[in-house]
Amino acid sequence: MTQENRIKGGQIDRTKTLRFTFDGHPYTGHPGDTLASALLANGVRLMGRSFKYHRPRGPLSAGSEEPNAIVELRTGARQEPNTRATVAELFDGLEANSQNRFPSLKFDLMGINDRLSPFFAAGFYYKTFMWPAAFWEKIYEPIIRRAAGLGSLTREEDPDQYDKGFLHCDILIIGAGPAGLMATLTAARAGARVILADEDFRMGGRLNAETLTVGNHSGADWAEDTVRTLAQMPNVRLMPRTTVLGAMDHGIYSAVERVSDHLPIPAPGKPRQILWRIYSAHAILAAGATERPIAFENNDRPGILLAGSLRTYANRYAVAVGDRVAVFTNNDDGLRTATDLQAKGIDIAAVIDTRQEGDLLPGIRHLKGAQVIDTKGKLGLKSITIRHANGRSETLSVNALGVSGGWNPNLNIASHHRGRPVWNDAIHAFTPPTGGPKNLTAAGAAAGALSTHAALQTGAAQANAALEALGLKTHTPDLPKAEDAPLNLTPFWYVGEGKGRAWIDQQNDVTVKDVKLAKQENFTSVEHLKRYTTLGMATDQGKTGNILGLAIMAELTGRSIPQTGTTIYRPPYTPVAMGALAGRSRGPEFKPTRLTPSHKWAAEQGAIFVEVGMWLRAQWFPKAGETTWRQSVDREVLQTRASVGICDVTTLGKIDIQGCDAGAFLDRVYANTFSTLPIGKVRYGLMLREDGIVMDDGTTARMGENEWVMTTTTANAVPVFRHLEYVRQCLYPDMDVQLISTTEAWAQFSVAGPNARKLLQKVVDQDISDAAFPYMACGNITVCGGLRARLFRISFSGELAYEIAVPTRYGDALIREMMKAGEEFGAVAYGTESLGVMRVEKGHVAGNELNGQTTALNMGLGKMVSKKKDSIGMVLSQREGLNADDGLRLVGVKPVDPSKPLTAGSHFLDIGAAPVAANDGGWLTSVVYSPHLKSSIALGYLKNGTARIGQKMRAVNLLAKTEVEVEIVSPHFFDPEGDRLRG
Amino acid sequence: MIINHPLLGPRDAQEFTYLGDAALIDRPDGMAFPDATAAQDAFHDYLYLRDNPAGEHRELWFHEQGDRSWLVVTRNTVTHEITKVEFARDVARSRGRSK
Amino acid sequence: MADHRLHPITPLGHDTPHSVTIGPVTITEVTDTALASLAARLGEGKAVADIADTAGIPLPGSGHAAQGATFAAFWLSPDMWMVEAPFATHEDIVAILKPHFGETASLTEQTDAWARFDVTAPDLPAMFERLCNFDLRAHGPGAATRTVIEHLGCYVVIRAPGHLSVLGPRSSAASLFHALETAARSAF
Amino acid sequence: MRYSGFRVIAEALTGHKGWKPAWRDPEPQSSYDYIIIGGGGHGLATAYYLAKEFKQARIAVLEKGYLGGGNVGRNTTIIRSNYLLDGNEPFYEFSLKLWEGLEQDFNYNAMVSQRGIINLYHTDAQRDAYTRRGNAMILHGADAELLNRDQVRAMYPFLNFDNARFPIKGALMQRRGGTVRHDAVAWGYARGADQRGVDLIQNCEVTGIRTEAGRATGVDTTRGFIGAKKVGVAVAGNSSKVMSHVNMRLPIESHVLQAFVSEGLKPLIDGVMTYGAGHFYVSQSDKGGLVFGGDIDGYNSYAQRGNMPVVEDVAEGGMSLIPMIGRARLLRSWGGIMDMSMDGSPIIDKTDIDGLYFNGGWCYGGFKATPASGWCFAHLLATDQPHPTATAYRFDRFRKGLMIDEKGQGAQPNLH
Repeated sequence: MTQENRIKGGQIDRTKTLRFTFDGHPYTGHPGDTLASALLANGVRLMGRSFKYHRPRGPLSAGSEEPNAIVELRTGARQEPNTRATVAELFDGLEANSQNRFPSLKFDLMGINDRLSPFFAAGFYYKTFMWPAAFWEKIYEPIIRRAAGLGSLTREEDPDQYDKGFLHCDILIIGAGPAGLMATLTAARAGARVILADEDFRMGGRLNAETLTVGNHSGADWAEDTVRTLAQMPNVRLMPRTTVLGAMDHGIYSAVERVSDHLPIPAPGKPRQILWRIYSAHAILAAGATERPIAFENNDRPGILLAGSLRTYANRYAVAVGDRVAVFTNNDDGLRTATDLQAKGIDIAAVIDTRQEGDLLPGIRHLKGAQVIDTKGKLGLKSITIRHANGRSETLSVNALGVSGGWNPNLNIASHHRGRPVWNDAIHAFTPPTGGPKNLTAAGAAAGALSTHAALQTGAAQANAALEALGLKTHTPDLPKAEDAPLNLTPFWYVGEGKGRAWIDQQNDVTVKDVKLAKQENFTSVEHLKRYTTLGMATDQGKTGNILGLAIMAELTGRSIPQTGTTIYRPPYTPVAMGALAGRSRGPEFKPTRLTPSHKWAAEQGAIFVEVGMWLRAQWFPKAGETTWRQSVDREVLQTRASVGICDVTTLGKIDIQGCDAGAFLDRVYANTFSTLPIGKVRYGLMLREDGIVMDDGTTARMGENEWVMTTTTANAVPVFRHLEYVRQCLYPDMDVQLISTTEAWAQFSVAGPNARKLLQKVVDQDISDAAFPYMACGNITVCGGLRARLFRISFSGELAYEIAVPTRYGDALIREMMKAGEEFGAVAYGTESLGVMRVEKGHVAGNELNGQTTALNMGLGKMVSKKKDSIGMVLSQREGLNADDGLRLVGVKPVDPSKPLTAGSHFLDIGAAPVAANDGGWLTSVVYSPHLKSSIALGYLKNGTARIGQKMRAVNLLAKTEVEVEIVSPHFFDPEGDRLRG
Repeated sequence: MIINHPLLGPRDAQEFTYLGDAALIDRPDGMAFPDATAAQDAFHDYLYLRDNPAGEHRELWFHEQGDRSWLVVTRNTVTHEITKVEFARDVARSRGRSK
Repeated sequence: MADHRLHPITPLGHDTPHSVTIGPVTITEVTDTALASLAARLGEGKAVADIADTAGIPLPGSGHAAQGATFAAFWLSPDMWMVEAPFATHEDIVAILKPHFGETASLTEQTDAWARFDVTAPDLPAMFERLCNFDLRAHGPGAATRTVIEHLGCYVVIRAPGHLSVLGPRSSAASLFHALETAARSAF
Repeated sequence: MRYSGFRVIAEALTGHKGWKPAWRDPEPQSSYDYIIIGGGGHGLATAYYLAKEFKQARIAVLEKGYLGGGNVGRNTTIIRSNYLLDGNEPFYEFSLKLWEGLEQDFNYNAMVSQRGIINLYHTDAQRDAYTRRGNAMILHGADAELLNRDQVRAMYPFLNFDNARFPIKGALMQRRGGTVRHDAVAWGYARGADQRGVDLIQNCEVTGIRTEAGRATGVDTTRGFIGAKKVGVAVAGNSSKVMSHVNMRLPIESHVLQAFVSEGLKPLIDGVMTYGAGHFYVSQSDKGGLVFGGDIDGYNSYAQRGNMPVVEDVAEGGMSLIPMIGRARLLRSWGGIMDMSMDGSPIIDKTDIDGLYFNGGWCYGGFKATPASGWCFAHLLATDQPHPTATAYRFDRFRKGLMIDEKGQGAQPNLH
């Protein structure tokens, strides 16, 4: 086939031929075609099957409202289900396939559903499939699930890239038809920053689809000239292929720009689509209107289109959908289809006009007061049966029918803030609500101004109003002359005659009968109607069908349409690719990666890294010959405790706190007292939330009279900083305190073990003997011949330990220097696993214990909460429920048989107690293997735990069906007196 | 949403972190009560109970990805319209808070 | 500075600053600037302004950066600035500034808290509109703001037409650099 | 009328002329024994169980809009009982058991589908927490399994296992978890209640609650005063508004939660999954749409619509977990108002006013609770005693320090 239905004219580039396939068959088209227009040009009307009954369907429209012609575009990982053929821009090599059919589009076995349709009325599934109960998941539902769905994803990663971005303008104009172009021209000439976005690849809107003139030009030429003029203006950004998705708060609009969908694949480095957030002071909705159909029996055959879409195909795409065409209309706009097509040399069989009044079209068989009552043609329209005003019926042989029930303004975005659309009796359609998004106005057909003149006029007027609000100079441009004909619509929603089905929502197969059934069962609220029948729930979001359903329900219940209900819209305006919404944040780039100062060095050592929040930290450092992680970790722990180990602890939050009131401030934010801490000393601090639960812990060092350095846990660095600012600004605004994070500024290493001092003394320029730098000392020092550094004598491992910090850029060099200095002691680097082992051996709490549910008392730190001063959380930590004698207490746990491994998350049960909640004693929070104790050991929260030390219980993991007999011990497994860290 | 920062002008709300009702500024003094029950009663009401109005709401936002100011934003919870933005520090002072 | 024996690495982990050119865009790691935050103590705003003036430290208003003979600065928050100075001569920047301000201000070293990338291109807005919500078309040299780039809190300082600095958290330098490269390829 | 397969066939053959209204539209009577304010899932379930299980009569449900138009009409339809804490788990397990027999009980196919839920974990700490939780679930009589990475991969091979910022290490699974057709829940309860004589009164907004001598006597409505011996409030996001009629401040804030559905797709995802490294959870409806959501927008709101940051955050999570999802299209979004409580757990309790009872604070977990919430609220209304599985859901738990804080976020509702 070679474009047998291609006619003269149109806005396609006939100098180039594009090849494409549909269901494997090769076809050709031209630049400027959509997939649908090219298929129609090739005589292909059948493009899809409906959702429920698998009815054969062709395109209903030529735009984004399309319910029927949806295909799988492209193949392989780029396969894109449910793509509207009516807006898919043709490119060379395009491959498309029909979907939701088996084995083929023309012969679909699931078409059996259509024969069984009496059994599948609206909501039938709520009334059956209930017996026996177990059959739902096993039998009924799997069948339904397999049959449902539309297109398919390939299960391969989307290979394309997506971008996001932010645009700013004075005025955003949505839609580049006559109203949008006129508005843009007006605003741009006044000097405003304007963005003009249009979902189409060719700007001009209906001007491209009509034969109407603007000024002395054809509408399409005027649009092209105007676009060319605008493109020259630096204050205008033209964004074709850009759909404004939604109106967010305060003038923010979301939009998606399809950068590469018209190309076989995106150019290297270029995104497929970009999600824009557009920040605008004003917006003008000029999104046009969507034609609506009339429901009648078998109104869903391929070849039956909206009347305006027949014009679009003929005028813009140079395609005759059929060579013998009828038009069914209740308004004057539908008549244009007949005159336009006839002018193109297409045979007009008849215009079936439901109205009695009005003039007859010259030279065309124009039937007044007539209706289409049935059609024939299984895979494509062959004939229509009409009922004349005098009651006579007649069958006309036609292969295309245009239907016009009027035009609905595309007000969707204007109702995104839940404003109710307003019924307009002049055009018998809803128009934008009065309470729409602030500073959004509507112009042109979107505002209900349906003529070209009215579009131009309201476009200019709304632009001027926006300019005035912006304080910019306005001028009323000379409006080019254009038609200003009224619609002359007499409402007519559906043909009552006939026993067959008249389709409202063509994708979801909702019929007039379904609406009647919903009425019969009292699902009369418009929301109940939609939910019960699935009206408007398909991929076209009910753009053509919703109003029909509403109107029919209104008629059935004897109410007006606005009384029956209105439909408000939610974003997105048309469905939007998930990839665009995700942008660049996916795969390894899902979140930024934070690397420690020693990362490069650790990677050279072959370290295994682990995600800790956004950080990557060395988890352990395998050595040659070590085959399990335990071997590495045991070695790191044993060697640290035997000699010395080094660990990068930069990830802990560091907050610089200065000011005359810093000490008093710390007394407020910590449960214990800090203001008495001498200069040059560090103290462990416990920070509570106001509800008395522990928020964070860490050490804070007093570096000077008014200079303090707080450390936080890695996880809480950001929330603690926010909390400190809250306390400083909102609670104690007159405290002289200044805060800034220095987490990233310093590379900080823990040096732990009996030889820590010896090692460090080789790099530190000052004397750090126990006398000069005792336990819990801190100070500014220099290292390696004069580099400024900080030293803290603190220990998480329970060993003689220091934390040393240098400016981050020197962290890499420092760890190399320290490892070299430590060679004589056999110094090891250790990772987070060993850190965890040593802290559990020492009984220090960490993330698993600081889980936001536990108190200082739970942790055995109840005495730290000073009641002599006010501090955040002090009062509410005293509530009875948090102070029960038999409440949870931190304990240590050892297996009675040291060879038995423990599992974190196991629960405590008494020996012999049944595994039921009433016997639940608590749980194991952290489990490590202690090479020192040669046993799995754990920390846990146990009810009345302190009193149970020495007793035996079971640690039960019901998930793995294991249990271990354990002894409850002190959480301080290792060096409970703390001799080593003071050594 | 856009919050019109007193110094920086309009900024996307995404730069901010939300806390809640600005009444959290009115924290009781934990040492000012005759007994623990009275203190806990007062702190319970302060921390847990909310007006939660459908309408104008004064609330705390932290310009976390900005200048680190805590702001009191007066915003309508039905329309999201923002009618006033103040530095929380100024509000706290005006409500008698000091050190 | 002291003649210590530790060799620095750049935020991207190189011995010398890294640079890449993508079409019209050049992205360069900048490590030769020392940074310190300067926060006026409560009620000392006037004193700090006077001292800064004498010391040649410009203290711009909100949303701005300013360049002096030796020192430059950009605004961080009320009564708080980031002071910039040449690293070679001001590595220990706090020690240099502290004598000027005494107890009127809190000073904190920030040099290595940030990875700085300078970006030059004739049409920076076309690239940065894909990165952050900062309207470069409406701002010129001397504008400075904090903004979010790929989930990272960054400062953007416009140095000159077609030249700006992005300061992001040093630990995330590689992620930030990747984002800049990707945006440059995407935009041009 | 009773629904059955035979009935569907019989009606199909006779032109569907015999179907009766699913419920009546009665005029309100002057007084009732029980008034339930709120015709959402919880209110309708309460009325249904009050009539059916507690044999009470003279019951009305007052709904300001249409039945089932609140959060039961817009949610991501997940049912599960995978809770950690003692105060919650027995209640949610009770609810899951009620789901399991619900359709036969109220003669309506709500498509209760137990296709399993997995909560993915990505760190050792998450694994430890899920081990603790899974054990707690089993101790309470629920089912739980801990899956390793390979087991997850066998179920969902297309997740991002090889190129992820936060690699999947395993999952906590509850096989009895799943989804339910949400509207059908409201309609099934409504129809069941109506058949038992409950007056379901739509378009009837409560404008005041009358009290005399510390006792509730009825409600003022847009359709006049209606007397009542007992008034139960089950209005979710509007809790503070309704309770402000009696000047009661609640430990609740109203927040907007957005949810999303994609275009219909052939089956991909059999069960429900939640991402452990981002805010994203997803299931696939029987119609083929991917139903997904994430975090709440995070600020007080009654606007029933959200903003872009959360939309993008959810999409980023989805794309990171399921890399093919980029080519699926988001079709619809909606925003519901959540009654976010101060510890993330609900309240089913008496109030200081005799005869006034409160049910709320469901956060965004109210859908799965619908049957048990209705049953337990009916129990409280009928007997003045809390149901044994809901004894912890008291107002005074905050005063006493007995919070039920699953997420450990404290008194900040937007973090729960």
